[in-house]
Amino acid sequence: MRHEVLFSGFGGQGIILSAVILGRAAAIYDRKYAVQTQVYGPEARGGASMSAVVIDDEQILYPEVSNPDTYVIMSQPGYDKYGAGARDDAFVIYDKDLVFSKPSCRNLPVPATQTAKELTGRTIVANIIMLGAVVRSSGIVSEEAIRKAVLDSVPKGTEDLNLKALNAGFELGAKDSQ
Amino acid sequence: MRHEVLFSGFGGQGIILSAVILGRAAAIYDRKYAVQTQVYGPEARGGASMSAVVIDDEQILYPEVSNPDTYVIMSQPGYDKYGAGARDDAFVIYDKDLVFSKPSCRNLPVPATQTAKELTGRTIVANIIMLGAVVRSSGIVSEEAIRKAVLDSVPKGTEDLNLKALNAGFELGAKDSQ
Amino acid sequence: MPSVSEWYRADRMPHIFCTGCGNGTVLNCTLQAASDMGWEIDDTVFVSGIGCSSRASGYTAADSLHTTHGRALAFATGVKMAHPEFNVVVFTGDGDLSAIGGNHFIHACRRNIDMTVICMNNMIYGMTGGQGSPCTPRGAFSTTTPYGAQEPTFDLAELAVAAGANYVSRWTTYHVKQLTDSIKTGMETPGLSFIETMSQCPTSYGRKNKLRQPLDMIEYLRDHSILISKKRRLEAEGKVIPDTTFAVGEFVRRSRPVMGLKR
Amino acid sequence: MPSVSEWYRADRMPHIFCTGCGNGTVLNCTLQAASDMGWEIDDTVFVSGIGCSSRASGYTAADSLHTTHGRALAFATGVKMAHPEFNVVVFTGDGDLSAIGGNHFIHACRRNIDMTVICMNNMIYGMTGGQGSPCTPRGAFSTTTPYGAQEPTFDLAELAVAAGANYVSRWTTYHVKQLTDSIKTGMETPGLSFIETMSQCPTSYGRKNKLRQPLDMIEYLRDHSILISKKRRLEAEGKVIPDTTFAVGEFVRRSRPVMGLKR
Amino acid sequence: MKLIIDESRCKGCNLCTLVCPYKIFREGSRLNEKGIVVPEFNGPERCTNCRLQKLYGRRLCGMCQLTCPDQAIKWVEEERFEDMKVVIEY
Amino acid sequence: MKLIIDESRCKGCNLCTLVCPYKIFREGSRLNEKGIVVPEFNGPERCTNCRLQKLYGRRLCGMCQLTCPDQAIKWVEEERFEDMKVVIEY
Amino acid sequence: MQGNIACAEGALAAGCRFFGGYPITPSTEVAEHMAKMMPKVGGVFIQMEDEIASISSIIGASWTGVKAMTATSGPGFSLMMENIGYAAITETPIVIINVQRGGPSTGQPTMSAQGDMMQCRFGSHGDFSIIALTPSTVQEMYELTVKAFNLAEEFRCPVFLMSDETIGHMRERIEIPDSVDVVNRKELEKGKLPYETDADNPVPGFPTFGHGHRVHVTGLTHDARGYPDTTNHKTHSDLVRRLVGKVESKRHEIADYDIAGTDAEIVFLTYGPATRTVRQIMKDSPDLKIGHINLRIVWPFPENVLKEFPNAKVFIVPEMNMGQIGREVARHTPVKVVYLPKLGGDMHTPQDLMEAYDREKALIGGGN
Amino acid sequence: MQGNIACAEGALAAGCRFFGGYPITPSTEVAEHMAKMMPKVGGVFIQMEDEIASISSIIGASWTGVKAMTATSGPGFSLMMENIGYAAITETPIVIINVQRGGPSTGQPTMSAQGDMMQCRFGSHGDFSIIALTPSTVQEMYELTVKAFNLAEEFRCPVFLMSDETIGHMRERIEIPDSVDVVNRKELEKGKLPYETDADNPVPGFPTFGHGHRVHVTGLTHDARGYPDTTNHKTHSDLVRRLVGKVESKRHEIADYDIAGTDAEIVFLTYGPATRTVRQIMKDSPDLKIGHINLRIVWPFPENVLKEFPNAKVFIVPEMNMGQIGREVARHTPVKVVYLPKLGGDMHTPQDLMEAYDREKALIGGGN
Ligand SMILES: Cc1ncc(C[n+]2csc(CCOP(=O)(O)OP(=O)(O)O)c2C)c(N)n1
Ligand SMILES: Cc1ncc(C[n+]2csc(CCOP(=O)(O)OP(=O)(O)O)c2C)c(N)n1
Ligand code: SF4
Ligand code: SF4
Ligand code: SF4
Ligand code: SF4
Repeated sequence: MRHEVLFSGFGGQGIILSAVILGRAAAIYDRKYAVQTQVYGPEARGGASMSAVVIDDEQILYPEVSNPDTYVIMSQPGYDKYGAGARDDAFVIYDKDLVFSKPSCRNLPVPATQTAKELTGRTIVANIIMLGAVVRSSGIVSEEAIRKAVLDSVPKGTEDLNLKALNAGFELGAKDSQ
Repeated sequence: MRHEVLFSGFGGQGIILSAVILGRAAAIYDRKYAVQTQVYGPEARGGASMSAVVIDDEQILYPEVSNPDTYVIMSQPGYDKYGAGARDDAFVIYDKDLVFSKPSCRNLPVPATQTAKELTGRTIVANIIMLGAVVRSSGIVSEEAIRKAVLDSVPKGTEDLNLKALNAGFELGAKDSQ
Repeated sequence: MPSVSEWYRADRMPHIFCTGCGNGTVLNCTLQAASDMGWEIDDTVFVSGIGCSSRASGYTAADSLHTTHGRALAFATGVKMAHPEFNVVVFTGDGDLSAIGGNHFIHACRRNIDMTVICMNNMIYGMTGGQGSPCTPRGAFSTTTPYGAQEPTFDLAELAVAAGANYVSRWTTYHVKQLTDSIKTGMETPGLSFIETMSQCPTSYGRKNKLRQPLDMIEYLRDHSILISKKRRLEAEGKVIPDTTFAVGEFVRRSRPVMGLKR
Repeated sequence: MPSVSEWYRADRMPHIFCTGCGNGTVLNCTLQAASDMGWEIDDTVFVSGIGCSSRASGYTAADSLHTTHGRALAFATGVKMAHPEFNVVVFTGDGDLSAIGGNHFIHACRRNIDMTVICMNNMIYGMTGGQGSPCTPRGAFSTTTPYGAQEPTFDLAELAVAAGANYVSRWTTYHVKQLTDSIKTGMETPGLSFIETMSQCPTSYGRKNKLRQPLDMIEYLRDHSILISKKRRLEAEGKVIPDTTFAVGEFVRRSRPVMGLKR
Repeated sequence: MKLIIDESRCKGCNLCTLVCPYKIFREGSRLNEKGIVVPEFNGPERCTNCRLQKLYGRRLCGMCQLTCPDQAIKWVEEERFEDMKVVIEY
Repeated sequence: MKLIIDESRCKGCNLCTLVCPYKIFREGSRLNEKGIVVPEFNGPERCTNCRLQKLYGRRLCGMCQLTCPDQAIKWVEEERFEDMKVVIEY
Repeated sequence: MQGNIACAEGALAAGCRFFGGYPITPSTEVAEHMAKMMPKVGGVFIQMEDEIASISSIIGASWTGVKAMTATSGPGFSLMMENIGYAAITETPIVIINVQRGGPSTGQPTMSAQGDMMQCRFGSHGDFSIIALTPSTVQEMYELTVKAFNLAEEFRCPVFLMSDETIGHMRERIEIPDSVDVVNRKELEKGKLPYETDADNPVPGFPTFGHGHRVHVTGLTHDARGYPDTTNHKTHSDLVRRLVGKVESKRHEIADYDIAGTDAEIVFLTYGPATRTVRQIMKDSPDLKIGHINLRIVWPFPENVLKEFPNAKVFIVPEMNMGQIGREVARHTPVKVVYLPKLGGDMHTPQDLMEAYDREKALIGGGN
Repeated sequence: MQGNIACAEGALAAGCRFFGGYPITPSTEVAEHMAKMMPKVGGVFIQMEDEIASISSIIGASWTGVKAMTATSGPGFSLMMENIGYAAITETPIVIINVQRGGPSTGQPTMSAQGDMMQCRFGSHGDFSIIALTPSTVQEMYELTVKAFNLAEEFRCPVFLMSDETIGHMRERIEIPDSVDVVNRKELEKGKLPYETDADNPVPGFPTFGHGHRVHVTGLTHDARGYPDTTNHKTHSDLVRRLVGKVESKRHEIADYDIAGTDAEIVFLTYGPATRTVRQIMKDSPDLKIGHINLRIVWPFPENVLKEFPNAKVFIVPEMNMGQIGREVARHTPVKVVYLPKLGGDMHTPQDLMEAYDREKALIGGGN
């Protein structure tokens, strides 16, 4: 079955890294097929950033997301551009500190940036919190796989910080989505 | 009637300038059509240099010389490459200090370099001597035209020197060609 | 005489520079100097190459030419030689100016064309995500110097002096007042004025070199700069100056022959 | 150890240089120095760009790379970095090196790559028939400066110093012994050695500047050179040195960090 | 005159907290709509520029404005009634 | 040893006439096959290098050879019988 | 007058007042003549440090409202490729003279060739379009240079005079008219956005620097205001289609050619020197049925011209390259295309063409 | 693994031991990975001052016998044009990676495109030929990079991996084989001249520097000894014909493609990303009669592949450019060619292709 997950937010929030980690979890640790793609502005920050992962049991031909079933949104412009058009049976998970619209489909607001700030004093791990939340609430990859993929992908010395964030995300994801 | 005149010698002898002057004499002062072309090595000196003028009463379409009727040759390699293949009714005029072969067609050996050295202490005007000689002995352009064209083309301050050389050339050209 | 705020292109703000990027500061100082000069906006042309720093031209209200990578000075030469009445200011980065653009840099200095060149030297390629530049300090990390930079670095100000520019100075984004004054002096000096600003790129340089916070980076710049007069004195005294420091101040102010002067 | 005559590529002689062209002299001095160094021909690579001077590489018996205009140093960087065991010598002209090739020049100096760069500075573009170069003296005539050159000129040796080369000297084709010794010192010095030779182009430079005879030109070079030690002394004394003279001698010999050293 | 930080431009770099000689900026704590923590004022009345600019008819300091990379710091005219609060500290 | 000018290479620049400290080259007068006037020797026996090179086992001067841009100047072994002619002048 | 000098004179007549160049055989005489003339007409001649700087300088100059050009040959042309694209996307009117010599690389610096014909169309990255003119006489060196400037102004794109060593160094008499038709810079109307266009007017007015337009010019994909807009698919697609379309859609109006012998079965298509040779054989053998297309503008390629030869059984395309414009002919016609490459520096001789003619004649069969 | 990383890994597996480059989006990851890996395998990574220097350095390195490559994108690619010709005429094996982005000029730096396909073939002055490979998967980024090195050694010419942002930045799982087939430098036999060739062996052996060949390498037209011979027509003509012929005459052996649905009337010809889309619609609509040609090597163009589709009524060529390889198709077939440009950064969607299919189907008429 083909899953299409779309991440969107500001440049600098780690939107691309999130997708990379999810793709890695699926491809390497869950042994599925996964293709990760992205769109980003030339500017490192400030601009809108979008990345996506397609996960499938079969080989993936057309690699772009055309109709995502899962959205991870971390900015209002990102929501307006992508999340707002989500199909009815999609699942939208968003940072409630940064997205103020309310999706009509199934959704889960997560206080990721706030939690990151509280947890670590820095907002930089908000994306990992979102990842934890989306994995727990969608089951798109196994939690073991995402944990390993996070550990693979983050800079040396920040493993603990990121695992803490991931676990916080798992917990936030556990809360029933609306 | 189409005339094809081919000049050849070492780079640095003024082979191209000779053709330019002849062409200018024909086109500007004799009001004929003339096209001047050339082949030269990348090196300023030492290499072989070839230039040509086509003179015609009608507009000149194909501009290259294909079968020259007049040759002005100032080096042995130039002779070997071009002069040696002259057609039987061609006229070959050559610097006898620098060309040691004997053409079989009508020809005129001219001690141009030697004369230049004697006349001016420098060999640099040898080409103008050759020009004088070829004009006098072939009548391809008028002597008035060539005189004006020489004056047009040489650096300021060297006019007298060059006219002297041209006149010397006229005299050498007067001698019967063989 | 336009006020300084008129020199900004309001409909393009906010700009794309990252949080704490020094480019915005250099832009401020430059426009302040232009305003202090009493220049007219319509007599002024900003030219730049490609890079984060080179985006600065687009945030000025004047006519501006955002060119190709490294070529700003060659384009600016065309602008200024064709129309010497313009005030021409060039924004460039260390990569744009000294890597791909090095040749135009030394030739513009040699020709001593009457314009003001402002280099935001953040010691890295910011726009492309943090590769080493000819100005990356030895030992510093970047995505193309994963084991610490090994190549010797340029001293851009010294190069400009040797190449022939009439006015050469270096400051940092911490020294906003001195920088503004220096840019103004450059604008006043006939011939090519080269003002190098050591500037922070927290995103690309800071991240790789434990200076992730803008504050850390600007403090680094402040703490590693040494007045050129002091440096020369110490050198004359035979003292060793750590090679992580860089001289700031005026390197040269002179009046060699100039091209492109206003008629 | 090959004798000096073995260093010439016999089957290509005579070369294409004009009567009295200084390039042949510089070639002699270089090959003499290589021979004095005791180098092996097969361990040596000559690299050059495009121009009369750049043809010199083809008259050496060693492997040689006659590249594109201005790029010799970039190619040489590849050769030397890929295979540091080679002795790499670069022949270049003032146009090749300092006009189109200026960027590779300053970067090779900055990197301080262990090679010997010999510039035959004839103050003109010889190969293309005598256009002005960045080294054409102000006021001198050429086909592109029909009213006398107006642009300020480069001091290539000073530029090499500012860019970072470990060894920099300048001589003329009149100073064949000093030149040979200097090239040898350059070859011995680790890092980039830049030896600038003021050289005569009677055909293109001489013809336009009343120095048509090779003898006139070489005498001009002799008479306009001044030892750098003397020049510095005079300068220190506040004496004015006519700007038609140029300093000869050793500009710098130092031991900054080097790239591409033999392993 | 009064100093303001334009929240729509500030990116939260905190450089202003470093450069102000009167230390009138301090790190903020509140996340704004863009997820940015904008600095807060800490005794802004100490700023000579705010208070004396009009009096002297020229800019007295302006380090924060010149430094702010995001053109977020500006002086605006004050409401009349604030005139009373002038306090200068050194 | 004996100095020769290789006529097939000499282009007649006359630089050798300038650089030789013993002035053993002088401008020639004869035009050769290529239209070039090759310099002539003028008391070549004065050249220390010709005479003493073998004795000292090394090059003594060689300015002309190093300067000749056309690699036209060379030392060759002399015929035996010329041994007698050694004359050194200063 | 020499071809290269005629070119420089044409430029001056067209109003060129800025020349930025770098010497290279066989185009150098253009620069040298400009160096001599520019001070006399109050223009600027500057010898830049290389060809990249040369084209940069003329683009910069053009934005000040001045007509500007450069001249080069193969190696220098290759170096200009990046900024040719910049001129295209910023829609800067510039003229580039390429006096072609033998390539690839340094190749044959002093010999003639036409090896850069595809390069002038496709040598820079990305899609856009350009105009390329091809003189076959010294007179045309003059006239087509004037025309190049006019087209540059009209279409706001890089315009190339793709000449060659043969014509560039050829000397023949030319007639210089007392005055020439000149198209001048069309200034942007006040109130319009710098890159505001519509279907009927795909070429925007020019916001000259210093005239108060306060324009931002960028090589990034930009919107009608000229502001970067680099991730919007439509902005980019619209821009590129317009850059290509403004030239390509007008290709039959831009077209400049002569045709002869439209009822022939054997048709020569030429540009540059070979045009002269075809005319020579047509003159020498007036009885032969020879069709001839002489293109004075090769890009955009005016493919409709091929339809003027309804009986054509073969198009013979003599080029001083391995067959570059011949490819374009082949793309547009089902008729057989014979490539007639000539390499090494010589132009096609009458014999070359007659042999090709005879060969094709024999294949076609039938009477004359 | 990311496409660009797969490319770098492929290069290392093929034996690349010298990388000279300059950063540019979206190819930078290739350089960054090389910076990390080269020290580990005893190779050299050097970041040069620009792209001209980058390609210069790898040509220099190649002459020392080392396999060398560079990686770039549009603007940097344009700057390499002059020295691509130099590599061609000196017959230097080098590999150039171009991860294409939206042009012209700085254009869309972060968006995908295929706008440099004609440029890689014709972007340098003069005539010569090259080989260009086009991956459509991350796996192929690896495999075709290996192949690029092998072809460079075999044909001694510049070989291009013409990828794009889509594939370069795409991440998918790949299988890295334990070992790959590698072609090594074929040293010149002692006693042979450096450029001595004959009809059967148009590619001379390589006279590696330092191996005693004492070769003179020049970008001038040269004879079999490698010595400049720049005014001899035959030397030049023979050299250029050999440079072109050694690749073009082998084009059907070099060819690397897949075909499907050879009996179809509607045939898609693709390379790069669109290959995936065609496969997607073929998978989604197995009942439709769709022909498909996927080219892994576009240059030299293997025109015989078109003949594998005897029923073809139309070739649809979806490209992320204005139709570049489509031109080549049109040149070789009388069958209708439909250009399907997609600009702005997105690859063709299944809908794009289905619409084109339906449109053509309707025009052709008849049942399925
Ligand atoms: C010809 C070319 N090569 C490479 C690039 C990619 N590129 C864009 S910006 C840049 C570096 C900019 O560095 P710098 O000038 O220091 O500016 P910063 O972004 O650090 O302000 C590079 C390499 C390009 N646009 N064009
Ligand atoms: C890219 C490029 N531009 C221009 C040229 C033409 N060109 C060949 S040599 C030369 C100048 C050489 O001058 P210099 O290096 O001073 O050498 P010289 O001939 O004076 O020894 C030029 C401009 C070229 N070959 N390639
Ligand atoms: S990447 Fe660096 S230079 Fe670029 S905008 Fe960000 S902080 Fe500034
Ligand atoms: S043109 Fe000048 S530099 Fe070139 S060979 Fe002749 S004298 Fe030497
Ligand atoms: S300096 Fe400017 S952008 Fe930075 S925190 Fe202060 S007000 Fe905000
Ligand atoms: S220096 Fe050499 S080339 Fe010149 S005249 Fe003397 S022998 Fe002949």
